Amino acid sequence: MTEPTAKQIQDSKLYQQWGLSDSEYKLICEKILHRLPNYTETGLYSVMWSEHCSYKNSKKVLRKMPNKSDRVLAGPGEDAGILDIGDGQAVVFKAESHNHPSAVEPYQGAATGVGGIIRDIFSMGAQPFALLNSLKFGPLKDGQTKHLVNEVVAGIGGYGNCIGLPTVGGEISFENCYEDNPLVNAMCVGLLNKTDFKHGTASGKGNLIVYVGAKTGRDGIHGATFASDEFTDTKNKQRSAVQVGNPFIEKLLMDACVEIIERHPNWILGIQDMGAAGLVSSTAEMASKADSGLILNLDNVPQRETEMSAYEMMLSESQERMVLCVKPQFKDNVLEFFKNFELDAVVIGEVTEDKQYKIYHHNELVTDIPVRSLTEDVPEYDRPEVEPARIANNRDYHFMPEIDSLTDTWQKLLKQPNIASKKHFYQTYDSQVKADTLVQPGSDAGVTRIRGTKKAIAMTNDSNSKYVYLDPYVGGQITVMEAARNIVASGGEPIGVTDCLNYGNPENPEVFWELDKSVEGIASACEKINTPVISGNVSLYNEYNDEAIYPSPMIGMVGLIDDMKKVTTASFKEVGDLIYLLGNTFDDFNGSEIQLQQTGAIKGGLRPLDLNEERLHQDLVRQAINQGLVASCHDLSEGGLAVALSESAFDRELGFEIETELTSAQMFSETQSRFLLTVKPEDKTNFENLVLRDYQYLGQVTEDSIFRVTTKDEAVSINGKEALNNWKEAIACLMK
Amino acid sequence: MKFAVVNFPGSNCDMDLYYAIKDGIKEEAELVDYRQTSLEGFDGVLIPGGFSYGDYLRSGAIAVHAPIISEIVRFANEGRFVLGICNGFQILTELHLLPGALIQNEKSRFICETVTLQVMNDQTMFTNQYTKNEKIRIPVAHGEGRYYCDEQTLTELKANDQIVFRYNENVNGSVDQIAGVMNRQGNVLGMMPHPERALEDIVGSSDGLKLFQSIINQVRVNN
Amino acid sequence: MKLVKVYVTLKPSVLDAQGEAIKSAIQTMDYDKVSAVHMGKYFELNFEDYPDLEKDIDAICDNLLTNPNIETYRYEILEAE
Amino acid sequence: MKLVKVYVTLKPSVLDAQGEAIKSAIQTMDYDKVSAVHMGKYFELNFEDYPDLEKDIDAICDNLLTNPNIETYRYEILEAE
Ligand SMILES: Nc1ncnc2c1ncn2[C@@H]1O[C@H](COP(=O)(O)OP(=O)(O)O)[C@@H](O)[C@H]1O
Ligand SMILES: [Mg+2]
Repeated sequence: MTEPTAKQIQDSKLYQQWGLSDSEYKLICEKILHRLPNYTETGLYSVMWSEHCSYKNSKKVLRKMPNKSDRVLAGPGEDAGILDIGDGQAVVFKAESHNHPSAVEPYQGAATGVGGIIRDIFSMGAQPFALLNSLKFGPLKDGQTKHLVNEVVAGIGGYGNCIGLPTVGGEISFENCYEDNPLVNAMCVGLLNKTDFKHGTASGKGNLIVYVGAKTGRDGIHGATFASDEFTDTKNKQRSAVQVGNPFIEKLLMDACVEIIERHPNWILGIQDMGAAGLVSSTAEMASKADSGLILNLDNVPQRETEMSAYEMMLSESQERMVLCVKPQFKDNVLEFFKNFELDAVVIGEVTEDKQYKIYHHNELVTDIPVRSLTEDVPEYDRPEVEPARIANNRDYHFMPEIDSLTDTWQKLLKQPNIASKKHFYQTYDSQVKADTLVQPGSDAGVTRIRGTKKAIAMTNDSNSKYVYLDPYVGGQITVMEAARNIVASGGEPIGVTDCLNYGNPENPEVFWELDKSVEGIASACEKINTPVISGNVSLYNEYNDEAIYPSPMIGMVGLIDDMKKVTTASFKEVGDLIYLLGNTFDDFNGSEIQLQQTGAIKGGLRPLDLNEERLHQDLVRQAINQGLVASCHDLSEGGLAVALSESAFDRELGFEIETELTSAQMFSETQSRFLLTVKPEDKTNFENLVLRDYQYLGQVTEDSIFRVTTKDEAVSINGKEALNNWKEAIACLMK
Repeated sequence: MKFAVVNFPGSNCDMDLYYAIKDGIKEEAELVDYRQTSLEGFDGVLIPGGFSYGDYLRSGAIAVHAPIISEIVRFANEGRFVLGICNGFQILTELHLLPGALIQNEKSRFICETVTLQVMNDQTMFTNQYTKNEKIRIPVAHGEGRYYCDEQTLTELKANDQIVFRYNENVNGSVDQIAGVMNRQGNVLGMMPHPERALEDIVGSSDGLKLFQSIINQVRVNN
Repeated sequence: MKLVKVYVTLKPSVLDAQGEAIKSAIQTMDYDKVSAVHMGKYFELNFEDYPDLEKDIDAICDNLLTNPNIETYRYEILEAE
Repeated sequence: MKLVKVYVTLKPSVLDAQGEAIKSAIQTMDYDKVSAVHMGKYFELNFEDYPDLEKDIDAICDNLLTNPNIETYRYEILEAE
């Protein structure tokens, strides 16, 4: 194929197909280059200026989020954020979305999502130690969705299991809006000895650019612009964008990178993974951060396929590749080091002073553009926003469920896919490899110990897009607080946040309003509990034939447990333990699972979230756990008190006997800021003195698995075995 | 005592086993690279779990061509002890140091769960600290862990008391619920469950500890 | 009765991680005359014979036996013994 | 240059879990004329031609590509294009 000339690109407006607008193209020609960009150069701008790489639509909004605290060692801008956890150690974490690749090719899309986020962590010099994921699909009705779910779950497990990192938590939910645009978000957490921290920079004239890892093929070319493009029925055309992962190579690459940074920090000046927009994005960002120039010689790039053009090599998203900036005197050491891991490592270029990005291919200079024009000159957009009519119109609507039979409603709710146990899926993930997992999936947060210390790390992924859809601001706050409650209930102190912001087309003013308002909500909640947002990812254009998904921010939160003894789980421990509900319950049914169950849809506004009360309750739970007064703790979320009680009883097949002033309907209310706790009888006085207000004593844990419940309206005995069965088997049944 | 933990490309439970020896039973352990050709100076060999060579082709199939393998075979044939866990078990069957094969789980899915095992033989160098028929809780994590052997082999396994562990509930569809078998001489054991992940109550179970203590006990008796 | 043999291979541009791993294993076994290895899947299906058989086989291959994003297939229809 | 095609199948005595799973998936797709499904592996190897080729292929199949406890194989040798 002969490439079109610069003139032909201009005349045919080929750049538009690649995602550059007329005004952007004009900016490049007239203000930046003062000439027409050639084929390769146009390709570079089109990926680097895509939303996925440049955040041109979302930057303004993202700045609203707090990113500072005493613990922050690195925030947004690096491959991942870093938080100090004392003793010279730090945690490094980030989440990333792989929604579009997973829609096209579910197994590989999900697998390479996991692979990509792991590289973001070890490229900081950290040893990855845990994985999480957040998945959203359409309802489990038709074979196609089930296939999609199976393949995505298999891809997540296939990669994580093979590389040997435990998947310690996550979530899966089902709503109509994700039927054709599933969300696949993955998070990785790593541990860093602070001295090992490596920036992704390429500085110092004459220093070498070294390519390490898998060979380059034509995988995922234009994956980055593709991720920023709305989805249409023409999926088939985009099939060349499929990337295939090789977790075996990634394992070697991970071990090699962690070891070289730990043992030979002086050999390496900078390191970065090749993620979206592969070679161009990694090298341009490294050079741009150091305000250097760069020369690359593509003939040296290890290639899996023949006759690849410069454009293809620069944009390829072949997996399991890293870029290093290496001091010339250590070149041989570095190459030898990687060879010992049976990895390809070659010098592909060097750092220059002229701040130009120059690429040679077959001895021809195919690109010569200012480095910073790729990363810094991207126009930022201030998109118009309007509040969607559905929100204004429904603000005053209040749903009240009708409970004919508390028992039936209770049993039926446990079967609802969003509430039923997800074990059918997460048991295909190795959650224990490394033998450090203290709390596996199935409680609130996942917890991993840090070997050699008393410390442990609690981690969770949370989102509730139903609430964000009804009220983005309050929904954003709720998402953060739900995550925080999971951390707190597990015995941790929330210390930081990463996010995946999954939304529709930002050029739609309603979508942009949702993005903006929910980020404001997230920001206010994070400030309240001092959890800076230290990394994250934006995935826009999640639409299918012009229907946007629910605004779906996913919060990945990390908590510190200073002493493993404080690790707490949701399950009731002993017969006779006292059951308490912390927090008041109101008629909060809009957006709830009971509303969905009874009406098949969600509707209405949300009550503002009292951040002070939320914070107070979290603090009280932490104090109670710190003082050793808590036997079990579970946060209340979907399905309210009824579901929290059931889940806590299931693990050890216990029962409970409770009496409450709440109505039967309120057993399913989803009022925020609540926790379910059990306390040993001997700790009763101390516990009650500590929590003082806002608590209700409910009753006791019992031996037989019967749920005896007396509400304001009625007294019932619910068969706990049947409840367990409903909850445990529902998903497997649906997946048949 | 000094244990070799043999590390293949893609092994990922190597450190877990290393810590099991170092911290669990406070003995010496050393990682041995698959390119090494000598196991001189070691008292026993541990082959860890993971995905050697990505588990491509068949799990364990490519690892048996690594340089260290002939030394492992020599070790086994000399009657010294060899323990393969999960991928290590798969490697030992591919090597024919143990009978049978490990194939895809009956439900064709990976499964990670803490399961109940029954100790079928407490007279081995790997189980002398357990009692016969003792029920222990040990995690499994595998996609290709269904033990298969033909009927004649099964008859022999039973006759020689080579079945060391059985699953209480057949999680993967194994022949005769077999979770772990040893060779005729009793010095090579392979098992799919991970005792090295069950050494402390804080991670969910400490029932794996006795397996490592059994080895120590036996070697002390021998010396 | 028909015996249908289906051969599934990765598209040429797709990374064949297994094939690569097997190739280097063969080379460490000292067979140095191997220049390429590709791994695919092989299926044998028994069918009652009926007029639309080929159409159905195509559908089964497209929707179940292969992943059209990364694989291609071919098949042959034989008399089953 | 030779192209060697190797077909590996499970021995009949070994339960083919994947084949069974595929069979029931095909049946839920309403193709009811399928009576059996078996899944195996398929390899394509490129070799330089040399006299002992067959001996080496046998060895590679026996020692690497198959596990004789559970699998059998057959192969054909073609001219590579
Ligand atoms: N996809 C998944 N991967 C791993 N763990 C999961 C997944 N989905 C759910 N879980 C686990 O199941 C438990 C309950 O999940 P969920 O109902 O979402 O909790 P919550 O509502 O408290 O956030 C948690 O421990 C969670 O980590
Ligand atoms: Mg929770």
